[in-house]
Amino acid sequence: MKVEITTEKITAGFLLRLKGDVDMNSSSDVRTAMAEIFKQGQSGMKALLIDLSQVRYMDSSGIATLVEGMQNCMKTGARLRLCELSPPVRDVFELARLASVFEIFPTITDASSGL
Amino acid sequence: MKVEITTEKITAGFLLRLKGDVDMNSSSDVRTAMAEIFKQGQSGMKALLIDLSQVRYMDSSGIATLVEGMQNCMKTGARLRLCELSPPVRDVFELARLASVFEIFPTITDASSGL
Amino acid sequence: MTDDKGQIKDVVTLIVPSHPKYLYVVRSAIYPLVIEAGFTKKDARRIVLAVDEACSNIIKYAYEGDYTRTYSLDITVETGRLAVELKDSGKKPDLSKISPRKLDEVRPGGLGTHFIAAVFDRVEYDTSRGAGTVLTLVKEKR
Amino acid sequence: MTDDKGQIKDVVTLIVPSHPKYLYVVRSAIYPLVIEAGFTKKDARRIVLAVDEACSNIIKYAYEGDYTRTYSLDITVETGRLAVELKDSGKKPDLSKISPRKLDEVRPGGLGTHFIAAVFDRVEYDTSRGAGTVLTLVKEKR
Ligand SMILES: Nc1ncnc2c1ncn2[C@@H]1O[C@H](COP(=O)(O)OP(=O)(O)O)[C@@H](O)[C@H]1O
Ligand SMILES: Nc1ncnc2c1ncn2[C@@H]1O[C@H](COP(=O)(O)OP(=O)(O)O)[C@@H](O)[C@H]1O
Repeated sequence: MKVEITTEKITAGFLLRLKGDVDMNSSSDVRTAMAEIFKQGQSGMKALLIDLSQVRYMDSSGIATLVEGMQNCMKTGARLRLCELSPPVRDVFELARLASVFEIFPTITDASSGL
Repeated sequence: MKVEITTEKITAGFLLRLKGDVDMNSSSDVRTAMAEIFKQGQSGMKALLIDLSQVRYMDSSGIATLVEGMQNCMKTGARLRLCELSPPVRDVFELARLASVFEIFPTITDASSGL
Repeated sequence: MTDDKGQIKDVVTLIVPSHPKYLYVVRSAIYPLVIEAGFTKKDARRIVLAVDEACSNIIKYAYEGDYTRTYSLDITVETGRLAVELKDSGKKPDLSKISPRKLDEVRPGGLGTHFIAAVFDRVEYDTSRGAGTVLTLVKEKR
Repeated sequence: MTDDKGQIKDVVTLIVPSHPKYLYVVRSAIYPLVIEAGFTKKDARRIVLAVDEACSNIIKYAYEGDYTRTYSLDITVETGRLAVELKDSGKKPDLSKISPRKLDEVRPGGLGTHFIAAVFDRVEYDTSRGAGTVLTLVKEKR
């Protein structure tokens, strides 16, 4: 079970869409995709949006990858915004008590505004 | 994994809806539901429609149960009509080369007409 | 693990009680392994069906409906090849009875062995190893 | 199988290679067993997560990233109770390090053991039995 990753250039920066299972086997692919974005984005990037609606499973390695992404965003002054958390993702966030740490939006449109 | 079964009285006779996996563990439940219908239906029943759209899995015990149902229908002069075969059901039918043995309809509406 | 050609060759073992409710667990575990071996979803569905039929037959015939026994599956995953070894400790089959039935006769029964034979390239019942039977099923991707 | 109270008590065993790609197979096999034990879907998702984290830790720490080993899971299903015994033959853990981290610190890492402790009622690492570790996880339905 691999995760499918698509990267899209948007006005505010980048939109990363994840589909499938983000676990120890696949989170390195997410990390690689984010590294590519930070390289392309450089200092001009206002935000990195991550669409989590199609994520069927996420474990601690997936969360670790998102935390790293947030730390990298902070360094460059960009925002990391998570959108449309699927029920399993909401579940791990709840269990990790990390919901307040991330900026979470119900839709991509919501996450794109006010940047 | 149990199969969910609902029985509905319709003008032509009965509509049986199956949901889930029809395997060695659950096909006896389908057999019981059909026996109940034959008891209620008696000689007045024109047809037994079976909605297979929500069946995620079916094995030879499921097929055997449908064949038995057809044989019971024949005895009472009723028709057995299968509707909306899900891809996995279509698959076993193909493998069993039984598609021509059953009356198969794309929709319940189609199966209800001409009785 | 890698074989001498440097390809993956991994074995997953599953030991399950002979109650039919665990057939669903077998199916759930096998499906991703078949996909991992590189088969299409449609092939995977058929392979899962055939393995399920082999397990059902162990419960029905080798264990004669005794739901308190166990049987095992060794699933070997290679690129483009899947092998399943099913081991039971029950009644050995009468091999002359296991030939798949002709499909022109419409009756319930006899379909399980037909599915197994139609799906797998190699189907081999070994009744020589002490108690029970080892059924080897092999499918190559074409 | 039934225990002395006449309730079901079935054991399913799974032996898998230590490559992370088989975590998905473990999750696929465990989920229906948790449902069979009577847990809700939400509970089942969390139990699957915690077992997955325990497997990931075996790969990362007991086997130090060696993907060519194997580990096993014995999953005992009873009505309202699930027990999982994970056995590896790798490096034994430093038990003082496995206490789950405090959650007020935002950093990647340390979450796995937190999930395991938050989900299961009993978490017990036994390093006394020869090579490797036996981790016992038990969850009762409330
Ligand atoms: N594992 C087995 N052990 C013993 N006998 C078996 C086994 N598998 C199949 N058989 C024999 O082969 C016959 C055909 O099996 P199958 O095609 O699955 O159809 P069915 O179970 O509907 O009869 C069975 O009736 C049984 O006599
Ligand atoms: N099975 C294990 N064997 C050895 N050490 C382990 C095992 N599981 C956990 N540990 C130790 O516990 C620590 C915390 O693990 P965990 O909470 O999963 O977070 P992380 O893996 O992100 O560090 C690990 O860094 C490791 O030192």
